[in-house]
Amino acid sequence: MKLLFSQTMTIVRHGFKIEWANPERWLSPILFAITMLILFSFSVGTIEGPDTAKLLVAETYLTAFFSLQISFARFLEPDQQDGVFSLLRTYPLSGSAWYLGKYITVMIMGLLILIPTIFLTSFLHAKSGVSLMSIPVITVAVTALSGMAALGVLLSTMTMGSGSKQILYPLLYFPLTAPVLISAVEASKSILVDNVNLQSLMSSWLGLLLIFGVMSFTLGILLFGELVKAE
Amino acid sequence: MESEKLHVGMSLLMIGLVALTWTWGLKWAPTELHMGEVYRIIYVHVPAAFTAFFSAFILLIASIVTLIKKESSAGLWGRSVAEVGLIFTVLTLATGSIWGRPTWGVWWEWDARLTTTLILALLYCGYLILYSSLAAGPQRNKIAATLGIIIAADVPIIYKSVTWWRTLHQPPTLIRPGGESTIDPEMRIALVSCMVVMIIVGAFLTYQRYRNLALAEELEKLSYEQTP
Amino acid sequence: MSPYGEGLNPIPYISAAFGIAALMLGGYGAWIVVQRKRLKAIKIASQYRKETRR
Amino acid sequence: MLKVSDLHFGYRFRPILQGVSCEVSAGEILHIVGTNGSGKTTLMSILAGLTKETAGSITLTCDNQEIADRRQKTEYLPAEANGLYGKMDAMDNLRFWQKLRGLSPSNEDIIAALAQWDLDHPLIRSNFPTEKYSTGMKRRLALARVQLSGTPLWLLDEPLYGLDAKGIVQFQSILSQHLDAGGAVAVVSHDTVPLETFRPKVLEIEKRTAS
Repeated sequence: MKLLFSQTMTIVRHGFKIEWANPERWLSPILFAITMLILFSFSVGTIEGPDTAKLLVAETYLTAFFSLQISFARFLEPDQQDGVFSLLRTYPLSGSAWYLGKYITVMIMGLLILIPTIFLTSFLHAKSGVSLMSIPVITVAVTALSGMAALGVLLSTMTMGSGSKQILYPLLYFPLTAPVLISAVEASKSILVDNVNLQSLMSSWLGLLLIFGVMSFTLGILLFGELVKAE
Repeated sequence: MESEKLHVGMSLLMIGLVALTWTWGLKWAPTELHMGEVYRIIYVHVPAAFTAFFSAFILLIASIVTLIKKESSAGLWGRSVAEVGLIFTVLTLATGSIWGRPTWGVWWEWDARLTTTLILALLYCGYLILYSSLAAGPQRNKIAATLGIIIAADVPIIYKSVTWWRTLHQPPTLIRPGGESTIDPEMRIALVSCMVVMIIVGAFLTYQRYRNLALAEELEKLSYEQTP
Repeated sequence: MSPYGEGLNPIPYISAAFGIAALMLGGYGAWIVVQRKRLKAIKIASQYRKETRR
Repeated sequence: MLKVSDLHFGYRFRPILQGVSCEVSAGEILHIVGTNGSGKTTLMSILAGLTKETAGSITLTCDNQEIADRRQKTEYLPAEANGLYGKMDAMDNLRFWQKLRGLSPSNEDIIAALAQWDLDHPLIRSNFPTEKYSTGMKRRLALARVQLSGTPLWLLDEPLYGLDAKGIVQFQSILSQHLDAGGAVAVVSHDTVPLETFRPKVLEIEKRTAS
């Protein structure tokens, strides 16, 4: 068990070393998010009236959705170079420790993209009086991210060998995570508009997000080991 | 080749069964009180939808078998059932929107079932494209099986979230395409028989497509034997 | 009664729906049959060559 | 140490390895020879645990106990790859692979290993990304990884690729250290001269003949 934990931590620590040595990998999704938010404001114009919260929530999650997808799509690039991924498969590294390590790295990189996006939307639209920077909304967003990250690692591994990666995202990743987008948007709206508390959301949208997260993570742990086994 | 006659016979049987159940739905089933004749589209729309989602279930089983039994041909079964599933999802969407026109006045309605079918169609396309974009071999079977499990596991969640989302925005209209709420016994028998036949047709098409894929693989094997 | 239901002639809609169903299923079946014939022809040709070469 | 009996492997119905059998005991080198495309690299990747054989058995016994997961006692050096994270420096790369094996080498151990390969210069051993390394330097760093791993069985596919004369001498010295310590090596190498001094056991792999 201890080896398992130390292997996971090794992958996480060295994952950050790579991200740190290669800032473009997480800067470009954040910059993409900023540009999208600006373009949203240009196209939507000033937001007031009853639908303010709805529009802001939609804008935030769509922006986060796309920029996260950019970082997930390129997530395994460093491992693919110089035969690192195949060499990892010849090491006595358990599939779950490997997956867990990658999952934690993706989660933290995902937070590095998601939180600034939420902050920026609230900051850019401060005049509208609606701010998403509240604990419940961020809890919903992070729960959504937990499911998307679990699926993101698995899909990145699966599409590693395939040539047509670009087309696979709109056809696979977005449809699969559509329920996450729906639940996150609806949950955040009910928090902001009808100020529903988190507990009651548990039996509705937040509950669905949790189920999605747990299911994706379990599928990840089970299937990742299978994917990297000797074929 | 005696099996050739068998398959021709089977296909004729299929066509006969479909013709029988369709005429049953079109002619002998009673007209619907509210919607008149146009409701009869249900006899092709609902069976197609049911087969589409049922093939997702079969894809799940084929994928699990592929992962457990390495040498099995379940990989090809998964690939065939995904293709047939795509045919039926597209068919469901087409008949759904044709039915929608007289019912809601528009070709597309964000009905929970139709929306989930639309997402399922995208997932099937993704599965098939990923399958063909990978190099043939055991690794492709494993990746396709993994994806098959993910898709099948995700369908209920998609359906749940879309249904909640749908009821949040529009209260359910009285008669929704595919809704069995106001169906009376006579219609029910006709509908069930249509569904059963459609499942059989789906299974038959999947089996034939599987045989083609197996034959193609066999030819590939032969071609390798010829190369020095 | 759905607002669009009355007075609308249902025949074109029903025939369109069933027509598309027949077309898609029939077309797909035909495509499978054509593919089967092509593959069978190749197989027989390769077996014939194998016999003659040996 | 390593016993391979009647190994078969076929890729997409093409049999590549048909009934390969060999044995490597402690302190011995197995030199795998064969024409191009005869399956040498395939055999290596099977022994390394990257590919699954279709038939036959491979058993690895260390101090007469059979090892369940061969990978614990085997280190693999692929032919065209060194398994280096391009953006990371030499120290981090080595530490990453040792940590995964459950070892935690101190900086001194890593620097000592790098010294044996002339890679210990402070300017190039840290905060100097390995993508800037030359082919020979990358190969030597990969060999340092193999050396540091402390595994009894080494699987080296074209280890001398890119090594200069000095590198070859360094390679021979760590190889003899490894063999004297009771390790075993299976190697594929076109350049056979440097291996002669170790009088390797030869395994000939014939190319599959068309059926």
